[in-house]
Amino acid sequence: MKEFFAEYFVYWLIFILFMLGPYGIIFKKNLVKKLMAMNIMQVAVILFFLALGQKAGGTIPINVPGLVGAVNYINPLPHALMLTAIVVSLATLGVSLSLLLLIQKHYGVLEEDELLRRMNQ
Amino acid sequence: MLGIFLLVFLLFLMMTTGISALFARDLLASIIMFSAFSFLAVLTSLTLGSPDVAFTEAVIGVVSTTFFVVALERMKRGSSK
Amino acid sequence: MNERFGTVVLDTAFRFVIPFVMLYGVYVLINGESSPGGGFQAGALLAIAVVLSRLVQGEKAVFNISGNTALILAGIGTFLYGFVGVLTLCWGGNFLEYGISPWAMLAAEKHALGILGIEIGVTLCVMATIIAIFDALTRKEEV
Amino acid sequence: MKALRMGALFVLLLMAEVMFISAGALPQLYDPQSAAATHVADRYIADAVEETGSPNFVTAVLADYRGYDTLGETTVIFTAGLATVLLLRVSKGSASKREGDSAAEEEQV
Repeated sequence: MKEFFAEYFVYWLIFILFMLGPYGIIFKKNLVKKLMAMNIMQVAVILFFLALGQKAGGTIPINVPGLVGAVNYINPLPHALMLTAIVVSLATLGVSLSLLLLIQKHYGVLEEDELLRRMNQ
Repeated sequence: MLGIFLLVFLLFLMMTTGISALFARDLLASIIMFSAFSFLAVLTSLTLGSPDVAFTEAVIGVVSTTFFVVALERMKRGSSK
Repeated sequence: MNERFGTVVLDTAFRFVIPFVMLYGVYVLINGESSPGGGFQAGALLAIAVVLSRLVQGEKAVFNISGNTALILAGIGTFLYGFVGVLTLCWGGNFLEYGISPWAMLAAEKHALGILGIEIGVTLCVMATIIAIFDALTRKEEV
Repeated sequence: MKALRMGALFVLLLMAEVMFISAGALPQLYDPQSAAATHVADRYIADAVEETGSPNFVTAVLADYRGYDTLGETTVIFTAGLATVLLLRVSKGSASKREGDSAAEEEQV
Protein backbone atom coordinates (compact mmCIF):
# COMPACT_ATOMS: atom_id res chain seq x y z
CA MET A 1 0.00 0.00 0.00
CA LYS A 2 2.65 2.48 1.00
CA GLU A 3 4.89 1.42 -1.86
CA PHE A 4 2.06 1.91 -4.32
CA PHE A 5 1.48 5.44 -3.08
CA ALA A 6 5.15 6.25 -2.83
CA GLU A 7 6.19 5.07 -6.26
CA TYR A 8 4.15 6.58 -9.04
CA PHE A 9 0.70 7.43 -7.80
CA VAL A 10 1.47 11.07 -6.97
CA TYR A 11 3.08 11.52 -10.38
CA TRP A 12 -0.02 10.05 -12.03
CA LEU A 13 -2.29 12.46 -10.19
CA ILE A 14 -0.10 15.39 -11.23
CA PHE A 15 -0.21 14.14 -14.85
CA ILE A 16 -4.01 13.99 -14.75
CA LEU A 17 -4.01 17.53 -13.38
CA PHE A 18 -1.70 18.52 -16.24
CA MET A 19 -3.95 16.92 -18.85
CA LEU A 20 -6.80 19.15 -17.72
CA GLY A 21 -4.85 21.97 -19.37
CA PRO A 22 -4.66 20.71 -23.00
CA TYR A 23 -8.21 19.37 -22.67
CA GLY A 24 -9.55 22.79 -21.69
CA ILE A 25 -7.47 24.59 -24.30
CA ILE A 26 -8.75 22.33 -27.09
CA PHE A 27 -12.36 21.61 -26.13
CA LYS A 28 -13.62 24.62 -24.18
CA LYS A 29 -15.37 27.31 -26.19
CA ASN A 30 -14.88 30.37 -24.01
CA LEU A 31 -11.52 32.11 -24.27
CA VAL A 32 -11.44 32.99 -20.55
CA LYS A 33 -11.78 29.31 -19.72
CA LYS A 34 -8.95 28.50 -22.12
CA LEU A 35 -6.80 30.96 -20.18
CA MET A 36 -7.83 29.33 -16.92
CA ALA A 37 -6.88 25.91 -18.30
CA MET A 38 -3.46 27.30 -19.19
CA ASN A 39 -3.00 28.45 -15.60
CA ILE A 40 -4.02 25.02 -14.28
CA MET A 41 -1.35 23.48 -16.52
CA GLN A 42 1.26 25.84 -15.10
CA VAL A 43 0.35 24.90 -11.53
CA ALA A 44 0.66 21.21 -12.43
CA VAL A 45 4.14 21.75 -13.85
CA ILE A 46 5.15 23.62 -10.69
CA LEU A 47 3.89 20.77 -8.49
CA PHE A 48 5.77 18.25 -10.65
CA PHE A 49 9.04 20.11 -10.15
CA LEU A 50 8.43 20.38 -6.41
CA ALA A 51 7.72 16.64 -6.22
CA LEU A 52 11.03 15.91 -7.95
CA GLY A 53 12.94 17.78 -5.25
CA GLN A 54 11.63 15.73 -2.35
CA LYS A 55 13.91 13.87 0.02
CA ALA A 56 13.02 11.44 2.78
CA GLY A 57 13.84 12.85 6.20
CA GLY A 58 14.59 16.33 4.89
CA THR A 59 13.29 19.57 6.36
CA ILE A 60 12.44 22.78 4.55
CA PRO A 61 15.46 24.45 2.94
CA ILE A 62 16.23 27.00 5.66
CA ASN A 63 19.41 26.52 7.62
CA VAL A 64 18.95 25.32 11.19
CA PRO A 65 22.05 25.84 13.36
CA GLY A 66 23.57 22.53 14.26
CA LEU A 67 21.97 20.58 11.42
CA VAL A 68 24.69 20.23 8.79
CA GLY A 69 24.73 18.07 5.72
CA ALA A 70 22.91 17.79 2.42
CA VAL A 71 20.89 14.80 3.62
CA ASN A 72 18.89 16.90 6.07
CA TYR A 73 17.47 19.48 3.68
CA ILE A 74 15.14 19.33 0.68
CA ASN A 75 16.67 20.24 -2.65
CA PRO A 76 16.35 24.06 -2.96
CA LEU A 77 17.03 24.29 -6.69
CA PRO A 78 13.50 23.49 -8.02
CA HIS A 79 12.04 25.91 -5.49
CA ALA A 80 14.22 28.74 -6.74
CA LEU A 81 13.37 27.98 -10.36
CA MET A 82 9.63 27.70 -9.74
CA LEU A 83 9.54 30.92 -7.68
CA THR A 84 10.37 32.98 -10.74
CA ALA A 85 8.08 30.89 -12.96
CA ILE A 86 5.04 31.77 -10.81
CA VAL A 87 5.66 35.50 -11.07
CA VAL A 88 6.24 35.24 -14.82
CA SER A 89 2.91 33.38 -15.08
CA LEU A 90 1.21 36.39 -13.48
CA ALA A 91 2.81 38.72 -16.05
CA THR A 92 1.73 36.52 -18.96
CA LEU A 93 -1.77 36.43 -17.47
CA GLY A 94 -1.85 40.23 -17.64
CA VAL A 95 -0.74 40.25 -21.29
CA SER A 96 -3.27 37.59 -22.31
CA LEU A 97 -6.12 39.33 -20.46
CA SER A 98 -5.34 42.55 -22.29
CA LEU A 99 -5.39 40.61 -25.59
CA LEU A 100 -8.80 39.17 -24.61
CA LEU A 101 -10.07 42.68 -23.88
CA LEU A 102 -8.94 43.79 -27.33
CA ILE A 103 -10.70 40.82 -28.97
CA GLN A 104 -13.86 41.59 -27.01
CA LYS A 105 -13.69 45.23 -28.06
CA HIS A 106 -13.08 44.45 -31.73
CA TYR A 107 -15.47 41.54 -32.29
CA GLY A 108 -17.83 41.89 -29.36
CA VAL A 109 -17.75 38.23 -28.39
CA LEU A 110 -15.44 35.73 -26.68
CA GLU A 111 -17.06 32.42 -27.71
CA GLU A 112 -14.95 30.50 -30.18
CA ASP A 113 -17.55 29.50 -32.79
CA GLU A 114 -19.16 32.91 -32.97
CA LEU A 115 -15.72 34.53 -33.07
CA LEU A 116 -14.61 32.39 -36.02
CA ARG A 117 -17.87 33.13 -37.83
CA ARG A 118 -17.46 36.86 -37.36
CA MET A 119 -13.81 36.74 -38.38
CA ASN A 120 -14.66 34.97 -41.66
CA GLN A 121 -17.29 37.47 -42.64
CA MET B 1 3.12 8.25 5.62
CA LEU B 2 0.63 10.85 6.78
CA GLY B 3 2.27 13.36 4.49
CA ILE B 4 1.78 11.27 1.38
CA PHE B 5 -1.89 10.57 2.20
CA LEU B 6 -2.43 14.30 2.74
CA LEU B 7 -0.73 14.95 -0.60
CA VAL B 8 -2.98 12.51 -2.44
CA PHE B 9 -6.06 13.98 -0.77
CA LEU B 10 -5.07 17.53 -1.68
CA LEU B 11 -4.34 16.51 -5.27
CA PHE B 12 -7.81 14.94 -5.56
CA LEU B 13 -9.32 18.18 -4.23
CA MET B 14 -7.29 20.16 -6.74
CA MET B 15 -8.57 17.98 -9.58
CA THR B 16 -12.13 18.49 -8.37
CA THR B 17 -11.85 22.27 -8.16
CA GLY B 18 -10.00 22.42 -11.48
CA ILE B 19 -12.68 20.40 -13.27
CA SER B 20 -15.46 22.47 -11.73
CA ALA B 21 -13.61 25.65 -12.70
CA LEU B 22 -13.50 24.46 -16.30
CA PHE B 23 -17.09 23.17 -16.46
CA ALA B 24 -19.01 25.86 -14.56
CA ARG B 25 -21.68 27.65 -16.57
CA ASP B 26 -21.17 31.09 -15.07
CA LEU B 27 -17.83 32.78 -15.62
CA LEU B 28 -17.82 34.39 -12.16
CA ALA B 29 -18.37 31.00 -10.52
CA SER B 30 -15.56 29.65 -12.66
CA ILE B 31 -13.22 32.40 -11.44
CA ILE B 32 -14.15 31.72 -7.81
CA MET B 33 -13.45 28.02 -8.26
CA PHE B 34 -10.12 28.98 -9.80
CA SER B 35 -9.23 31.00 -6.71
CA ALA B 36 -10.10 27.96 -4.58
CA PHE B 37 -7.80 25.95 -6.86
CA SER B 38 -4.91 28.34 -6.26
CA PHE B 39 -5.52 28.17 -2.50
CA LEU B 40 -5.31 24.37 -2.67
CA ALA B 41 -2.10 24.77 -4.66
CA VAL B 42 -0.73 26.76 -1.71
CA LEU B 43 -1.58 23.90 0.68
CA THR B 44 -0.04 21.33 -1.66
CA SER B 45 3.18 23.34 -1.92
CA LEU B 46 3.33 23.50 1.87
CA THR B 47 2.86 19.72 2.04
CA LEU B 48 5.69 19.31 -0.45
CA GLY B 49 7.91 21.28 1.89
CA SER B 50 8.53 24.62 0.20
CA PRO B 51 7.29 27.64 2.17
CA ASP B 52 8.77 30.07 -0.35
CA VAL B 53 6.73 28.75 -3.26
CA ALA B 54 3.63 28.54 -1.05
CA PHE B 55 4.01 32.16 0.03
CA THR B 56 4.47 33.32 -3.55
CA GLU B 57 1.48 31.32 -4.76
CA ALA B 58 -0.70 32.75 -2.00
CA VAL B 59 0.16 36.32 -2.92
CA ILE B 60 -0.01 35.74 -6.67
CA GLY B 61 -3.35 33.92 -6.36
CA VAL B 62 -4.88 37.03 -4.82
CA VAL B 63 -3.56 39.25 -7.58
CA SER B 64 -4.55 36.92 -10.44
CA THR B 65 -8.09 36.55 -9.07
CA THR B 66 -8.33 40.33 -8.93
CA PHE B 67 -7.15 40.58 -12.53
CA PHE B 68 -9.71 38.01 -13.68
CA VAL B 69 -12.59 39.73 -11.88
CA VAL B 70 -11.63 43.20 -13.12
CA ALA B 71 -11.27 41.99 -16.71
CA LEU B 72 -14.59 40.09 -16.49
CA GLU B 73 -16.35 43.21 -15.24
CA ARG B 74 -14.97 45.21 -18.14
CA MET B 75 -15.89 42.50 -20.66
CA LYS B 76 -19.47 42.42 -19.40
CA ARG B 77 -19.67 46.20 -19.57
CA GLY B 78 -18.41 46.07 -23.15
CA SER B 79 -20.82 43.36 -24.27
CA SER B 80 -23.93 44.97 -22.76
CA LYS B 81 -23.50 48.09 -24.85
CA MET C 1 -13.55 50.41 -10.47
CA ASN C 2 -12.89 54.04 -11.16
CA GLU C 3 -15.36 55.56 -8.78
CA ARG C 4 -15.56 55.24 -5.04
CA PHE C 5 -17.86 52.62 -3.63
CA GLY C 6 -18.54 51.21 -0.20
CA THR C 7 -19.72 52.70 3.04
CA VAL C 8 -18.14 53.79 6.31
CA VAL C 9 -17.52 50.22 7.46
CA LEU C 10 -15.53 49.24 4.39
CA ASP C 11 -13.54 52.47 4.47
CA THR C 12 -12.62 52.09 8.13
CA ALA C 13 -11.65 48.43 7.80
CA PHE C 14 -9.58 49.29 4.77
CA ARG C 15 -7.75 52.07 6.63
CA PHE C 16 -7.04 49.62 9.43
CA VAL C 17 -5.66 46.91 7.16
CA ILE C 18 -3.51 48.81 4.67
CA PRO C 19 -0.62 49.94 6.98
CA PHE C 20 -0.14 46.39 8.21
CA VAL C 21 -0.01 45.05 4.66
CA MET C 22 2.64 47.60 3.67
CA LEU C 23 4.63 47.00 6.86
CA TYR C 24 4.52 43.28 6.24
CA GLY C 25 5.75 43.82 2.69
CA VAL C 26 8.77 45.79 3.91
CA TYR C 27 9.42 43.17 6.61
CA VAL C 28 9.37 40.38 4.05
CA LEU C 29 11.82 42.31 1.88
CA ILE C 30 14.28 42.99 4.71
CA ASN C 31 13.98 39.60 6.40
CA GLY C 32 13.92 37.59 3.19
CA GLU C 33 17.37 36.17 3.67
CA SER C 34 16.67 34.27 6.84
CA SER C 35 13.01 33.36 6.48
CA PRO C 36 10.63 32.56 3.63
CA GLY C 37 10.22 35.62 1.50
CA GLY C 38 12.17 37.84 -0.80
CA GLY C 39 11.81 40.39 -3.52
CA PHE C 40 8.99 38.81 -5.49
CA GLN C 41 6.70 38.33 -2.48
CA ALA C 42 7.46 41.79 -1.07
CA GLY C 43 6.70 43.43 -4.39
CA ALA C 44 3.41 41.59 -4.72
CA LEU C 45 2.41 42.51 -1.15
CA LEU C 46 3.16 46.21 -1.66
CA ALA C 47 1.24 46.08 -4.94
CA ILE C 48 -1.72 44.45 -3.16
CA ALA C 49 -1.85 47.46 -0.81
CA VAL C 50 -2.10 49.88 -3.73
CA VAL C 51 -4.53 47.67 -5.69
CA LEU C 52 -6.79 47.33 -2.64
CA SER C 53 -6.86 51.06 -2.08
CA ARG C 54 -7.63 51.54 -5.76
CA LEU C 55 -10.47 49.01 -5.51
CA VAL C 56 -12.06 50.54 -2.40
CA GLN C 57 -11.50 54.25 -2.80
CA GLY C 58 -11.54 54.67 -6.54
CA GLU C 59 -9.09 56.71 -8.58
CA LYS C 60 -8.62 59.41 -5.94
CA ALA C 61 -7.19 56.96 -3.41
CA VAL C 62 -4.73 57.91 -0.72
CA PHE C 63 -2.06 55.35 -1.58
CA ASN C 64 -2.14 55.75 -5.29
CA ILE C 65 0.47 55.35 -7.98
CA SER C 66 -0.59 56.28 -11.48
CA GLY C 67 0.15 54.08 -14.47
CA ASN C 68 2.91 56.26 -15.90
CA THR C 69 4.72 56.49 -12.56
CA ALA C 70 4.40 52.72 -12.20
CA LEU C 71 6.05 52.13 -15.57
CA ILE C 72 8.89 54.48 -14.66
CA LEU C 73 9.32 52.65 -11.33
CA ALA C 74 9.44 49.28 -13.11
CA GLY C 75 12.17 50.55 -15.37
CA ILE C 76 14.08 51.91 -12.38
CA GLY C 77 13.85 48.53 -10.63
CA THR C 78 15.18 46.60 -13.62
CA PHE C 79 17.91 49.18 -14.06
CA LEU C 80 18.90 48.89 -10.39
CA TYR C 81 19.34 45.14 -10.77
CA GLY C 82 21.59 45.58 -13.78
CA PHE C 83 23.41 48.47 -12.10
CA VAL C 84 24.53 46.26 -9.20
CA GLY C 85 25.94 43.82 -11.72
CA VAL C 86 27.79 46.50 -13.66
CA LEU C 87 29.08 47.95 -10.37
CA THR C 88 30.70 44.66 -9.43
CA LEU C 89 32.05 44.51 -12.98
CA CYS C 90 33.66 47.94 -12.46
CA TRP C 91 35.30 46.79 -9.23
CA GLY C 92 37.09 44.01 -11.03
CA GLY C 93 34.88 41.01 -10.40
CA ASN C 94 32.54 39.03 -12.53
CA PHE C 95 28.99 40.09 -13.31
CA LEU C 96 27.00 39.96 -10.02
CA GLU C 97 29.96 38.75 -7.96
CA TYR C 98 29.27 40.44 -4.65
CA GLY C 99 32.38 39.58 -2.66
CA ILE C 100 34.50 42.11 -4.54
CA SER C 101 33.54 45.53 -3.14
CA PRO C 102 36.46 47.67 -1.97
CA TRP C 103 35.13 48.48 1.51
CA ALA C 104 36.50 46.75 4.56
CA MET C 105 33.73 44.31 5.46
CA LEU C 106 33.22 40.68 6.09
CA ALA C 107 32.52 38.64 2.98
CA ALA C 108 29.09 37.71 4.29
CA GLU C 109 28.24 41.39 4.79
CA LYS C 110 29.28 42.20 1.23
CA HIS C 111 27.08 39.39 -0.05
CA ALA C 112 24.18 40.58 2.11
CA LEU C 113 24.53 44.12 0.76
CA GLY C 114 24.54 42.90 -2.83
CA ILE C 115 21.56 40.61 -2.28
CA LEU C 116 19.65 43.46 -0.62
CA GLY C 117 20.38 45.73 -3.60
CA ILE C 118 19.07 43.34 -6.20
CA GLU C 119 16.07 42.40 -4.06
CA ILE C 120 15.08 46.06 -3.85
CA GLY C 121 15.30 46.16 -7.63
CA VAL C 122 13.12 43.06 -7.99
CA THR C 123 10.62 44.50 -5.49
CA LEU C 124 10.27 47.76 -7.38
CA CYS C 125 9.90 45.96 -10.71
CA VAL C 126 7.24 43.47 -9.55
CA MET C 127 5.25 46.08 -7.59
CA ALA C 128 5.21 48.57 -10.43
CA THR C 129 4.40 45.94 -13.05
CA ILE C 130 1.37 44.67 -11.14
CA ILE C 131 0.12 48.23 -10.60
CA ALA C 132 0.68 49.07 -14.28
CA ILE C 133 -1.25 45.98 -15.45
CA PHE C 134 -4.07 46.74 -13.03
CA ASP C 135 -4.16 50.36 -14.15
CA ALA C 136 -4.29 49.33 -17.80
CA LEU C 137 -7.06 46.79 -17.16
CA THR C 138 -9.27 49.26 -15.28
CA ARG C 139 -8.63 52.26 -17.49
CA LYS C 140 -11.77 54.14 -18.40
CA GLU C 141 -12.53 53.92 -22.11
CA GLU C 142 -13.03 57.12 -24.01
CA VAL C 143 -15.85 56.28 -26.36
CA MET D 1 -15.48 19.52 -37.39
CA LYS D 2 -16.60 16.38 -35.57
CA ALA D 3 -13.73 14.36 -37.04
CA LEU D 4 -11.24 17.08 -36.09
CA ARG D 5 -12.53 16.99 -32.54
CA MET D 6 -12.21 13.21 -32.33
CA GLY D 7 -8.68 13.44 -33.73
CA ALA D 8 -7.77 16.00 -31.10
CA LEU D 9 -9.13 13.72 -28.39
CA PHE D 10 -7.07 10.86 -29.78
CA VAL D 11 -3.86 12.94 -29.76
CA LEU D 12 -4.67 14.01 -26.20
CA LEU D 13 -5.08 10.41 -25.04
CA LEU D 14 -1.84 9.46 -26.81
CA MET D 15 -0.02 12.25 -25.00
CA ALA D 16 -1.45 11.11 -21.66
CA GLU D 17 -0.37 7.54 -22.34
CA VAL D 18 3.18 8.61 -23.18
CA MET D 19 3.31 10.54 -19.91
CA PHE D 20 1.97 7.63 -17.89
CA ILE D 21 4.43 5.19 -19.43
CA SER D 22 7.39 7.50 -18.93
CA ALA D 23 6.49 7.86 -15.25
CA GLY D 24 8.28 4.55 -14.81
CA ALA D 25 11.60 6.20 -15.62
CA LEU D 26 11.15 8.94 -13.02
CA PRO D 27 12.91 8.66 -9.66
CA GLN D 28 10.85 7.36 -6.80
CA LEU D 29 9.18 10.01 -4.67
CA TYR D 30 11.16 10.91 -1.51
CA ASP D 31 14.26 9.18 -2.87
CA PRO D 32 17.41 10.78 -1.38
CA GLN D 33 19.65 9.26 -4.07
CA SER D 34 17.77 10.55 -7.10
CA ALA D 35 19.65 12.36 -9.85
CA ALA D 36 18.07 15.71 -9.07
CA ALA D 37 19.20 15.60 -5.44
CA THR D 38 22.80 14.51 -5.78
CA HIS D 39 24.97 16.64 -8.06
CA VAL D 40 24.74 20.41 -7.71
CA ALA D 41 22.16 20.65 -4.93
CA ASP D 42 24.57 19.07 -2.46
CA ARG D 43 27.08 21.79 -3.05
CA TYR D 44 24.44 24.50 -2.71
CA ILE D 45 23.26 23.12 0.62
CA ALA D 46 26.74 22.46 1.98
CA ASP D 47 28.38 25.77 1.07
CA ALA D 48 25.57 28.34 0.89
CA VAL D 49 25.78 29.59 4.47
CA GLU D 50 29.54 29.88 4.34
CA GLU D 51 29.74 31.48 0.92
CA THR D 52 26.76 33.80 0.84
CA GLY D 53 25.85 34.30 4.50
CA SER D 54 22.17 33.65 3.80
CA PRO D 55 20.45 30.98 5.91
CA ASN D 56 17.63 30.61 3.39
CA PHE D 57 18.97 28.38 0.64
CA VAL D 58 16.31 29.43 -1.82
CA THR D 59 17.33 33.09 -1.56
CA ALA D 60 20.98 32.11 -1.85
CA VAL D 61 20.34 30.17 -5.06
CA LEU D 62 17.97 32.79 -6.46
CA ALA D 63 19.97 35.91 -5.77
CA ASP D 64 23.56 34.79 -5.58
CA TYR D 65 24.38 31.61 -7.45
CA ARG D 66 21.85 32.21 -10.21
CA GLY D 67 21.60 35.98 -10.16
CA TYR D 68 21.97 36.23 -13.92
CA ASP D 69 18.91 34.02 -14.33
CA THR D 70 16.86 36.29 -12.05
CA LEU D 71 17.99 39.32 -14.06
CA GLY D 72 16.46 37.70 -17.13
CA GLU D 73 13.23 36.94 -15.27
CA THR D 74 12.98 40.54 -14.04
CA THR D 75 13.42 41.75 -17.61
CA VAL D 76 10.66 39.40 -18.75
CA ILE D 77 8.27 40.75 -16.10
CA PHE D 78 9.07 44.35 -17.01
CA THR D 79 8.56 43.60 -20.70
CA ALA D 80 5.20 41.95 -19.99
CA GLY D 81 3.97 44.99 -18.05
CA LEU D 82 5.17 47.28 -20.83
CA ALA D 83 3.41 45.12 -23.43
CA THR D 84 0.12 45.25 -21.50
CA VAL D 85 0.18 49.02 -21.19
CA LEU D 86 1.17 49.48 -24.82
CA LEU D 87 -1.55 47.11 -26.09
CA LEU D 88 -4.38 48.77 -24.21
CA ARG D 89 -3.27 52.35 -24.82
CA VAL D 90 -2.39 52.08 -28.49
CA SER D 91 -5.74 50.49 -29.21
CA LYS D 92 -7.48 53.40 -27.53
CA GLY D 93 -5.56 55.96 -29.61
CA SER D 94 -6.19 54.16 -32.89
CA ALA D 95 -9.88 53.79 -32.01
CA SER D 96 -10.25 57.53 -31.47
CA LYS D 97 -8.41 58.15 -34.73
CA ARG D 98 -10.70 55.77 -36.59
CA GLU D 99 -13.73 57.66 -35.43
CA GLY D 100 -12.29 60.84 -36.86
CA ASP D 101 -11.81 62.68 -33.61
CA SER D 102 -10.25 65.88 -34.91
CA ALA D 103 -9.44 67.26 -31.48
CA ALA D 104 -7.25 64.28 -30.63
CA GLU D 105 -5.43 64.58 -33.95
CA GLU D 106 -4.79 68.25 -33.36
CA GLU D 107 -3.35 67.46 -29.97
CA GLN D 108 -1.03 64.92 -31.48
CA VAL D 109 0.16 67.35 -34.13
